[in-house]
Amino acid sequence: MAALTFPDVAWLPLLPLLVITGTTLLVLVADLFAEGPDYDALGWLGLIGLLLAVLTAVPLWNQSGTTLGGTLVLDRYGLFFTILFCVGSGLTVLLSMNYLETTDIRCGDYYTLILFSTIGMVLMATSLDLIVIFLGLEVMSVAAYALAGIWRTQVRSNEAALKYFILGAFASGFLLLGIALVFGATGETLLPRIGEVAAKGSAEQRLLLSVGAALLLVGFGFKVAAAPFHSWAPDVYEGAPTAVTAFMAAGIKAAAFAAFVRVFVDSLGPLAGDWRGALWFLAVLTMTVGNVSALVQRNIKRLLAYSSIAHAGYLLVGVVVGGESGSAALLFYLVVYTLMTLGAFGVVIALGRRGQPHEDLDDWAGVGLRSPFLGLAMTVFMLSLAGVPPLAGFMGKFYLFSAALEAGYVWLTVIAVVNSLVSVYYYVGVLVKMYMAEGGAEVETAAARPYLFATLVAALAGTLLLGLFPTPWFELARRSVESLAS
Amino acid sequence: MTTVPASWYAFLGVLLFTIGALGVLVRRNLIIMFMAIELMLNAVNLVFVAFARQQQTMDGQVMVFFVMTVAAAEAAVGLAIILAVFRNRETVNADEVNLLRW
Amino acid sequence: MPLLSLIVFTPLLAALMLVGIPREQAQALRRAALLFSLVPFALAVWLLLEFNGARGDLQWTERAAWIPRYGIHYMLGVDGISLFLVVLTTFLMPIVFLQAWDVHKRLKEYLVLLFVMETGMLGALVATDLFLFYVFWELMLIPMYFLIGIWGGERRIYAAIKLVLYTMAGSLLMLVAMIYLAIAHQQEVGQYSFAWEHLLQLRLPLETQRLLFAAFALAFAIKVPMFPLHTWLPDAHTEAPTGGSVILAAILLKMGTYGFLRFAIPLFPEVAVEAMPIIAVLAVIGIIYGALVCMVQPDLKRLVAYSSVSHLGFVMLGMAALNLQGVQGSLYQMLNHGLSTGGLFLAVGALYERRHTRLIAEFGGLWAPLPVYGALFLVVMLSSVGLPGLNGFVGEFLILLGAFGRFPWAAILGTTGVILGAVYLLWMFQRVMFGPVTNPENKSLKDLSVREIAMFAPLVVLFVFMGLYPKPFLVRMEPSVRLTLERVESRARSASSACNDGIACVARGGQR
Amino acid sequence: MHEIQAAVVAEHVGFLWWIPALPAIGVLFHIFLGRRVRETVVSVIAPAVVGLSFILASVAFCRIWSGPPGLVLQQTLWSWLPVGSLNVAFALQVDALTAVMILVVTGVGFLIHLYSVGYMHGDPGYARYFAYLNLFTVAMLLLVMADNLLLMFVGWEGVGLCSYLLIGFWYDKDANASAGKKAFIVNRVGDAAFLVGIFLLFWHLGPGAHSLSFTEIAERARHVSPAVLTAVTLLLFIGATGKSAQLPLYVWLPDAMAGPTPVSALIHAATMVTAGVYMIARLHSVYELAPVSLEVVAIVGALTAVFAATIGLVQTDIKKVLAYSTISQLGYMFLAVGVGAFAAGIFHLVTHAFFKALLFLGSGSVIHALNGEQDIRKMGGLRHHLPITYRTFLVGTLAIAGVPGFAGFFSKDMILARAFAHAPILWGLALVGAGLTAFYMLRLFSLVFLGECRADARTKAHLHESPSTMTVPLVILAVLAVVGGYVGLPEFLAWGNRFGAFLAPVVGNGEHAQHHPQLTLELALIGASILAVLTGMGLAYRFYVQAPEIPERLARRWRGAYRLLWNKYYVDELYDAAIVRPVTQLAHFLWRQFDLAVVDGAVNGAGEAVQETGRWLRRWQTGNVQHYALSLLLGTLALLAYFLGRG
Repeated sequence: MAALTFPDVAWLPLLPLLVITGTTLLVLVADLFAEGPDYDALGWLGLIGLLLAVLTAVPLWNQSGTTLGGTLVLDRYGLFFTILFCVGSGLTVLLSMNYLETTDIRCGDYYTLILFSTIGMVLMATSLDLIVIFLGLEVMSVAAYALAGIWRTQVRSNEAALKYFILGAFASGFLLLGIALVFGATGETLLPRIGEVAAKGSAEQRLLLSVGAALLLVGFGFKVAAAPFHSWAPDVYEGAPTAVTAFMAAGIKAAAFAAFVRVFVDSLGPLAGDWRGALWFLAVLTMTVGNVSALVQRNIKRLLAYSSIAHAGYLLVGVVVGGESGSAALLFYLVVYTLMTLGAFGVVIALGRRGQPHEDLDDWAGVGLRSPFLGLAMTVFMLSLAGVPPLAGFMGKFYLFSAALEAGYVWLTVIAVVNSLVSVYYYVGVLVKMYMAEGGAEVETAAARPYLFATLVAALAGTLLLGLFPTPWFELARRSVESLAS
Repeated sequence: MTTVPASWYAFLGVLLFTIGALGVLVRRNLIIMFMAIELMLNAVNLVFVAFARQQQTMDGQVMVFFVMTVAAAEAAVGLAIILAVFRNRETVNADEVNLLRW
Repeated sequence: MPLLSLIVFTPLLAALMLVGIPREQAQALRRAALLFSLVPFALAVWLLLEFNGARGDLQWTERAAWIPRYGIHYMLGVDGISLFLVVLTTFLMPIVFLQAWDVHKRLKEYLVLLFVMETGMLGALVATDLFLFYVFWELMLIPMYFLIGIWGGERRIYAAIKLVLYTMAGSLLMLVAMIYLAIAHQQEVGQYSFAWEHLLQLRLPLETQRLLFAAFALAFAIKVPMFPLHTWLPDAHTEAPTGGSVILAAILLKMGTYGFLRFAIPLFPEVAVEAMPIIAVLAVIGIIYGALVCMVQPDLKRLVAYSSVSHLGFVMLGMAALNLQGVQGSLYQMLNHGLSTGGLFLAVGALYERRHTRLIAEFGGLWAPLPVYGALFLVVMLSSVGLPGLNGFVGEFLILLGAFGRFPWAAILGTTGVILGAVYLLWMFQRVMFGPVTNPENKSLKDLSVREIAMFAPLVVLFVFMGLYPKPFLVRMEPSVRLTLERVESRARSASSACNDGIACVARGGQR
Repeated sequence: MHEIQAAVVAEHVGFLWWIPALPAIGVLFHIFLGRRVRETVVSVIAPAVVGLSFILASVAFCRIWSGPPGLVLQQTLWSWLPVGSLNVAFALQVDALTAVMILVVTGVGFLIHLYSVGYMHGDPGYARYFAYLNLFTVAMLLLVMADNLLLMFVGWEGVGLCSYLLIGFWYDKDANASAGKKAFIVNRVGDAAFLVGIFLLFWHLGPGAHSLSFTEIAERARHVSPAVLTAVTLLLFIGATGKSAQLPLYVWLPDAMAGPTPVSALIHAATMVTAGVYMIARLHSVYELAPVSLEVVAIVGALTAVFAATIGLVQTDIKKVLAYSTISQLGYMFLAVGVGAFAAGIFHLVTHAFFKALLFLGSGSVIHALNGEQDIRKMGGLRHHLPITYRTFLVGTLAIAGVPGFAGFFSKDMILARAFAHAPILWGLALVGAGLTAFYMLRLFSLVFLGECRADARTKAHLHESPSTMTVPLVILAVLAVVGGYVGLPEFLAWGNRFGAFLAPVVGNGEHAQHHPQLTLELALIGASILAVLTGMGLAYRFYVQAPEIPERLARRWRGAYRLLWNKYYVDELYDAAIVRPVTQLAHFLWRQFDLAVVDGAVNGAGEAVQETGRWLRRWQTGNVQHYALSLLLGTLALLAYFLGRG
């Protein structure tokens, strides 16, 4: 009998993940000792952990390698997303500290769940194995289901969680079946080997593989809220606590795209001929449905949900285009989108008060003039989402559309552009309410909510910075994508 | 003794999956819908096992454990959510949970 | 010395400095704004003095890398085409700030937005990188949106959204075309470039050029606005606050015509030559249609707005001629329209301040209580009519003269616009200023204050000066216009040598 | 004809610009200080600047008079419109033709300024009035002194503007303002054609730079095709019909009488309305190359002369009668230039300026005395109350009627003679016109000054002769209306046609050998015209002094004709129905039915359609989780179908 030797594991690639996991467990344990009703300390703990994770991730930028039998990988792509998720989750935590005061959510689990979800995201972005990706996705999702319903006394929160859960599990089933079929076709769940089969496999294998790919598409499409798999998003975004909605819009979507690109653009790239056309339609459908539906919304969270669907459509353009430029543009856009959307939801939170969520657009009348900072912030976020220069959202669209045009997708670009035009109407509609309508809703001063204020400033600064000086950030995205191709 | 071809199991799996999916669509009771989803996941398990047998690897069998674990976790959260809904709304009928729409 | 950058960004700086002044000190805010706005004007005058009028190419160029991967640079430059528009912009802003004494609601925001808009407008005029141009182009739209939406009239929201959507509809497609150009440059030369001077060298297939030209032309035609894309204008003008209307008419509309001259025509000369007959026809329709619709407007501001459609028709007609007289006239008319229509809006605004209505029927016989106002309004109105001796005539004459060289019938029809222009403006003037004072509210109106006279005075002086001595303007424009036309002509001619007669008529109506 | 013209001798002189600049200074003074100083200051400055201008004009005139034939004084002020091959200068010139014109403009203008000092006394808009009047002088001087077509156009429209402002001077009456507007717009119609004429000319002048100066045009015109020249000259003539109130654009002039009477005298009789005649004389070398155009000019002139005279027969407003008379007399001038008698046309222009200004000022004096009454049916017997006005008006009447010895006789006869030589039918028309003129002028005179006073008692009580600032100009003009004719006698008399000789270097004397009428014929023609004049005057005297019931009887018998004349041939109504109303209706249609409904409707419709789609899409979002699952499943099936379809 062989000696029980500790398996030879390369720890380095796991470092950020381990830091986050450690933090999560720490927060989980600390929760036992924390005393309500104020759980800010837990939030701070989580924030420190996330910061630490970023700090450990940064020095790894020039490293590469795999670990745990090739299921997890250390590459720039993974690091890029790891940092993005940490930033996104960090900002969400920051937002939440002030947000939770306005709700009945009084449990430390909130932060734990966010961190758990972050673990899942990082797994999704750094894994090379379909099953691990699935695991990551489930870790992320299950935590998110719980988060959506964490305001237990709120009927809407319940309903959101329920819908999210039922549909999420339903879609997971398809994703899983897809993985099974891919496994059936290749005998593998490791992405690099699947790629080989996709490139050189027999016709039969490829057929099974492409059916599997279709089902994978459903699974990822659901998570990114692509039409026609988007229908959960408006309801869930509206019903979930606002900070959670922000988290879903920013983090979960990005994570889904991280896996999406790795699986499709990288491994299944050789099959692109099969799935590209389908994605083309999905992209067009998604952005159109998102934008057109958003036109008639009166609830700001629901509006932002549809906006989020529309943006998924733009992001899908990046997947359709693929290649270095398409993927890099997509990554850049994800960063931008995370900032914009977190900022926008931040403003939504800032306008809410205890018992008065102020989610109806009519409650926003005149707010921009009464609270100049919030007005300015929302203006910047809305215009950035609409793609008005020189804000980050515009640069994101610019990179995306340039990539698409260069790859010859002229019509796709034109449709996307027309869609942005439609979107201007409702984004600007928000500003109309804020600045041009008369109303009397009270707004709390920024000083009363320092964390929220800090989040908004950070998102604002990011949105401006990435708009005015996008080059270094885009280079980061490009270098990250480069590491995929290896 | 003739062996049943592995692909038959795979097809059976897919069939069960379909039944599960339809179950989600047609049953109104949230608990039953949830069970239908469980059926879908387990159907996939069957597919995994079938392919594993066909490919002569253990990998597929291992997957099943992962899936079962995940399903268990989902069940825990899912049932908690349904419970919460029932507590607030006193219904487990999917039709009646439509506060959020349009 | 980065003079152009200074001109472009001093207004932004001014905006930031205004933020520091507490909003309670309204008078301080207004004075500071007025004072700050003189800085870019002074710089622009300096630019005017230092400008080398003998050169047709870009001067005072600046260049810095911005997004090198896509060949995007921060590139500025000025030539005879943009020079006077820059001066006009900086010249009008102090007047607009003088007008701001009438603004009481949210004064600080109003002033800040005006400055931001000034940066956008100036930037768009001197940007020589297409991408940068686009950025500034959109930048000036947003403040205008707020100006209309917050300080506007009853239907301000509708008007503001219409303005934004309409403008963006065109400009987004233009953006696609710009990106396409940069990529085409990459495919031809090996590197991306958004630089205007680089893209001028591109030779694309005619079919591609047509589509790209259409995208550019659409964006600019909306901004001009050319018939039938003009309906945003009456709404925007009518609802905008006075200062906004002045800027909208005086400068924003010029961005469309400027865009044609700077981008759409030189970038796609072959297609531009093909398209000019269509442009000419639309321009003539605009002239006559706008004038006719003007005649029956019950609302003063809406009338002036429609008159812009008519006047901008002249500008486009001159440009369509693609000869020196036509294009120079068109450029000159841009300045004229800026001054005279700006003046008309100021005049209407002054009435609105007194009576809070813009309906012509509410007025009548105003000369008696407001003689000084009447005299100034008269001069402004006559300038708009195109009375010889005032500025408007020089532009209209050159335009029609030029247009006659290429499209005689269009010019003849356009000349009827001269008659109609007199009809609607004189009729309006009569209904407002002449006749008995029918409405008792009008009897005791206060005549213009010194400040208000100071708003009009520079305009009137310029009307006369530009009417009697346009030479300093024309000679500085000429080299650049000539250069542009030569480029267009040589490209179009080489294209026409390939196909027999399609475009061959360039030479005939061409430069003289 | 060109051979006869002497070679041009150009001389650059520095003072020319003062001639228009002096009144311009007056304008600025009135604008900026006019309302702050006392009326007296204005009343000194305004005529003074014009008077000084007159002195300078006289100096210029003497230089031409004493200089070699064909002397042209020039002054280029600055380069005005340098664009490519177009290089128009802001340049002034004075040759014999211009010299005559500036003398008339500043001379008659000075008298009328002087007259206005009294006439406008006490008006609240005193300074404004003189600002406009001085401005008019500036524009008119620019018009006649311009060295090129474009600068002339500046003056051309400038006088139109002043006309607009002065007609509507008493702005508080809507009718006045409307009349001013009508004048401006009708003029604009002509001016638009004028502009097109310039464009056409410019593009056919051939290669090289163009200054559009009259010298250049005269030189280059020879190389331009006759068809083009015909078109150009006709277009310019349309401009002239507007400015000079000829058929069919004369309609504004009668309405223009709404302005103060001195304005009617200066602008609508003596100077502005003659601009068209001046323009054709100035461009005679071009017109001579386009005989068809000249023919048209002559015919329009002759027709207008008779047409307007017939309307004048029945008008009852003293100024309207004079207005139609002006139109008619302008017709004579156009007839003259149309038949190539440019000097004769200008001669008539000058004499007409004297006697028509006199008549208008006289009528102004009458109106002044009658407290604003303008209806001649309510006048009569004024000769006792207004002795100076009465006498001077008589001189004017005789002069315009063409009674031998008075100015009008010589100039009109010269035109008749040349018309006969050109085409007897034109002469016939002109002769009829002369008879009519004599008739309606004497009718006017009789009704106003002879017989019994028909004014009401109150007005009668206040009857008074006008102050001396008004009567002095009347006397001076009366003198001119007599002696003015003697500068252009028929060739066979005394010193002959000195006026024609003076102008010959500029416009040619037009005395072609074959056109030179024999003495007997000339005498016969003079006889015929004297006869016509005497008949007209005799009839008028019989109708309105001896047997005042005759006109009414005639009016009853020829009711149709009378109504036609009384309503001025319904031309205004025709224009209203054929042009004004359709255009207004079209405008309404375009705005309401097209712009708002179609163009804007399309825009809003597109937006609405997208919104409607949004509302429709929203209904799919039922809130039922199973529907969502279904859409997910259907999406999956579609995707699978797509993938399998490809595989």
